[in-house]
Amino acid sequence: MSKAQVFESCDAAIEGIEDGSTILVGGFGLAGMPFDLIDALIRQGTNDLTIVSNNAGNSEVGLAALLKTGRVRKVVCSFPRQPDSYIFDDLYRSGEIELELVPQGNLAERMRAAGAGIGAFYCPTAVGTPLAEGREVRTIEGRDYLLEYPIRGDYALISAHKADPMGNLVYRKTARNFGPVMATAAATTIAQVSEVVPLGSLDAEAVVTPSIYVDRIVPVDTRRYTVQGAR
Amino acid sequence: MSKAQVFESCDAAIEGIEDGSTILVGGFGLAGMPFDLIDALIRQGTNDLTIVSNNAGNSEVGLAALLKTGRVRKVVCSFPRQPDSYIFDDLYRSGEIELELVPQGNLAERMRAAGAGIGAFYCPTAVGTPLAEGREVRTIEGRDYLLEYPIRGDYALISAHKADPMGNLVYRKTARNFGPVMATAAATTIAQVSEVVPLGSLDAEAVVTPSIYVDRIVPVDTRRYTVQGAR
Amino acid sequence: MTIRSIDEASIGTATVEHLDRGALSTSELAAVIARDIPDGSFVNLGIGQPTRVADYLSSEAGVVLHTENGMLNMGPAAQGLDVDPDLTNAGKVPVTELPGAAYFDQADSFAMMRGGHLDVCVLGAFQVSFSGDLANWHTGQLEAIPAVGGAMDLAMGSKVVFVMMSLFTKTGASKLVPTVTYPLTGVSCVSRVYSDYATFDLTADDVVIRETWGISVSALRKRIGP
Amino acid sequence: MTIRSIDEASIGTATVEHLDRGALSTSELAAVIARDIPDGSFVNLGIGQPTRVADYLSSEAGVVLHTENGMLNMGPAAQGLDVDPDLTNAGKVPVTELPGAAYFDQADSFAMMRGGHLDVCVLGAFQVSFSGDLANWHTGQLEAIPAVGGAMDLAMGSKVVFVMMSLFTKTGASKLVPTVTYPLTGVSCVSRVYSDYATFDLTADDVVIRETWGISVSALRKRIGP
Repeated sequence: MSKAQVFESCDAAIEGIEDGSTILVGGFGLAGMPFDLIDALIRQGTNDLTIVSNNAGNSEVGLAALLKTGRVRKVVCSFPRQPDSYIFDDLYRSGEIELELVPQGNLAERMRAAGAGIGAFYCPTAVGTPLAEGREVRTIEGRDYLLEYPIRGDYALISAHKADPMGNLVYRKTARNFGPVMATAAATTIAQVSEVVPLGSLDAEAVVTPSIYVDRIVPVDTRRYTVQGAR
Repeated sequence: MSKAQVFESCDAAIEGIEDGSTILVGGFGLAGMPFDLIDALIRQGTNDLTIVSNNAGNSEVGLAALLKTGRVRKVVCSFPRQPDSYIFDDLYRSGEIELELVPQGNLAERMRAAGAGIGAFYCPTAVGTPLAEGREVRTIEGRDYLLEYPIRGDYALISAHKADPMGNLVYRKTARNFGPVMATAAATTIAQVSEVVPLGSLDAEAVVTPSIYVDRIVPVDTRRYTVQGAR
Repeated sequence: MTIRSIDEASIGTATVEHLDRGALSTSELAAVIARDIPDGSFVNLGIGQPTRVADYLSSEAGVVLHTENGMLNMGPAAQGLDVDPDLTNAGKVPVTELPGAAYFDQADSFAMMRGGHLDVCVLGAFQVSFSGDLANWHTGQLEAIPAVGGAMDLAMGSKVVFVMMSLFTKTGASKLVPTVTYPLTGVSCVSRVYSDYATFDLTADDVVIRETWGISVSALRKRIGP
Repeated sequence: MTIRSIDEASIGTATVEHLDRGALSTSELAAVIARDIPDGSFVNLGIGQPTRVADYLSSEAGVVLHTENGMLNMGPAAQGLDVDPDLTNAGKVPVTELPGAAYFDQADSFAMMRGGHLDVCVLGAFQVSFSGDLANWHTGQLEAIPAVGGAMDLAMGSKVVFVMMSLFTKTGASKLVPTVTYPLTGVSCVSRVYSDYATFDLTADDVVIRETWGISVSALRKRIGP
């Protein structure tokens, strides 16, 4: 059933992702971005994708490289504009990509709602702003809230630090960011990790993503990037 | 401002709790129950309390001992009836205590909403049951949900395993239960812990309750109980 | 809504009638349920009889047990010096942890349940309706002290809900009923009923008898009605 | 709504006019803000100029910095070999951790912000209205690529929101305005504006000038209007 499978290659790990899928892609800027899974997705050639991610790519690596293929129909994100997000910028200006802009906390909370079986929730963020347009407003104890709906993924592609063979995950520092919540919100969660450690070697008190949320694991050679470039 | 203070006695740690307060009390059965803080609350004599806790006390220790004083007006909980909950049972049958019964997941999620600034949320639990009475129903994508509101505490009394001097907390095994969510949902959170460890000795990746949620800490000699009695 | 045997549905298999023996004991019933839980499933076993299903899950099957008080990969009940008051199951019984366990708080544990991540949960019941309504938390008696715990969350959250119960009350009335008369735990949430006399699939249109013990399909139909 | 100095409110203190000098530099402004953050506060410093406030917080003050990408007790920017691509602030700049730090995911980080647990956040702004409406995420230009990040969450979630900005645009127009003309980030959310020429408390009824640099209260009133 839901037990995690460990794969040897990213190409094998992402098998089955179909045209038209909604894919949650982890990372905040470059920290926690699943570069190797994205590269495999580019090689695979899947088209007409909706990508949910905090940013819309940097330079020409990771998500930016995927956008460059022209196979992404829509991006749902909080902060597409960055100093080196020129690939997204060009696609957006030329009308070749659709953007749904969501405040960062709503992006996270809407995915949490999807993973937690919450049908919708009233959120104070963005009340009275242009991003409130078309949303239901409700006053609760004198404060206004907007009704927000879950964001679900067909797949989540995330990057974690270590996995055990069951699929329990731990992360590193602020690279944790969207991985844990995306893992709960997708039908199939695929995690690239720096290391698969033996069963029992992760501290049960310190597991961040329990195995139930992880379907596929693939160990990769760690590549980490700063905004200044690859390290 | 919000920095945690370390106290030497539970009596000092609970100072200021006033008559009529709503108090969130951690624990699932006896695991994670803040026995020493509750004993101090009994000594203090505060009256007319509303207690939010998963259970309604076992035997004559902890929450049961507090109920026995007659100073609790109302209990909000999911599972008051237990083999050794005779103190609550008698108070309830004689009409001396009010009960708001909340499904366990809703109890947790309503406190999470309070801590997370969510105004209300639509939850599928209890739809079509007697516990849905008086609640707004909404159909979202073909499924019915009930509108649930936050549960806030004036105080949270919780038990954790270790704290550092800033107030970061870690827990032990299933004694974690309601502590982390209650810490987020109360105006003032008071934690009894087995040990206050030096700053920097908790793993930043494994902190469960970050310091921002903890106001007062008091180290106590560990007492743990099973349903069979004190150990 | 009709009660029928598998063969009447013409799906290639027939209802198995075990007429050479009596009804299942609780242990035997637990073993039958364990046999039907797919390898590698994430499973929650309710308080009471359902916890006995764990005794019949082989370690090779790799079934991961969830306990709603905040743990995945729970091990067997703790004995002697292994008893740790900080490590219990949802019935407050001391248990153990297996390698690959993870702990989490109540908000996260019930998010996991409500979000549909558990493959199977096994619950006890006072009554189940033909359409899968479940009653297992309250007898409806006025003097009873109500207690719901995680029952409603489990009933609504799990991908599949199995009920484990004796089929008849002490007075011989069927607990599988056209309409539940006890206060409800959840609506249309039960997929399958495992009882001492028979197992039933509850589908949108029918109650399908899968297997019987110590009673024939026709005799069973008469006792259940309608 | 009026713009007034403190003395007109008769609360025992007077607006301080520093007329022997020019407007504050960005560094001086950062120091002024740091001085006003109470010891032991939990604080989020927005991207851009507000991050410079950290340079003027003494370690004795015990102010704990939150970064919305998932950390409490963030340390200074990382240099040289301390640069770790897995450890950045919300501006994606490599930073360090201090003893007592804690990491958490985005859902938990924004729950912390939205739940009102941060004592102070300091944000940049394009415009602030007399009643505390904030615009800091979008210039409103059609060709601009919109990006909001955590700005709206911070504006609505923090107990107190300080704005740090230059008071006038390049063309000399006041950025503290009767009504914001840029797209809003949040309504009535700013408590105090720190600018190069003056600091202002935004109350329900008035804009109170607390302190000025290189400009008199009366001159300031004329430039801000109405």
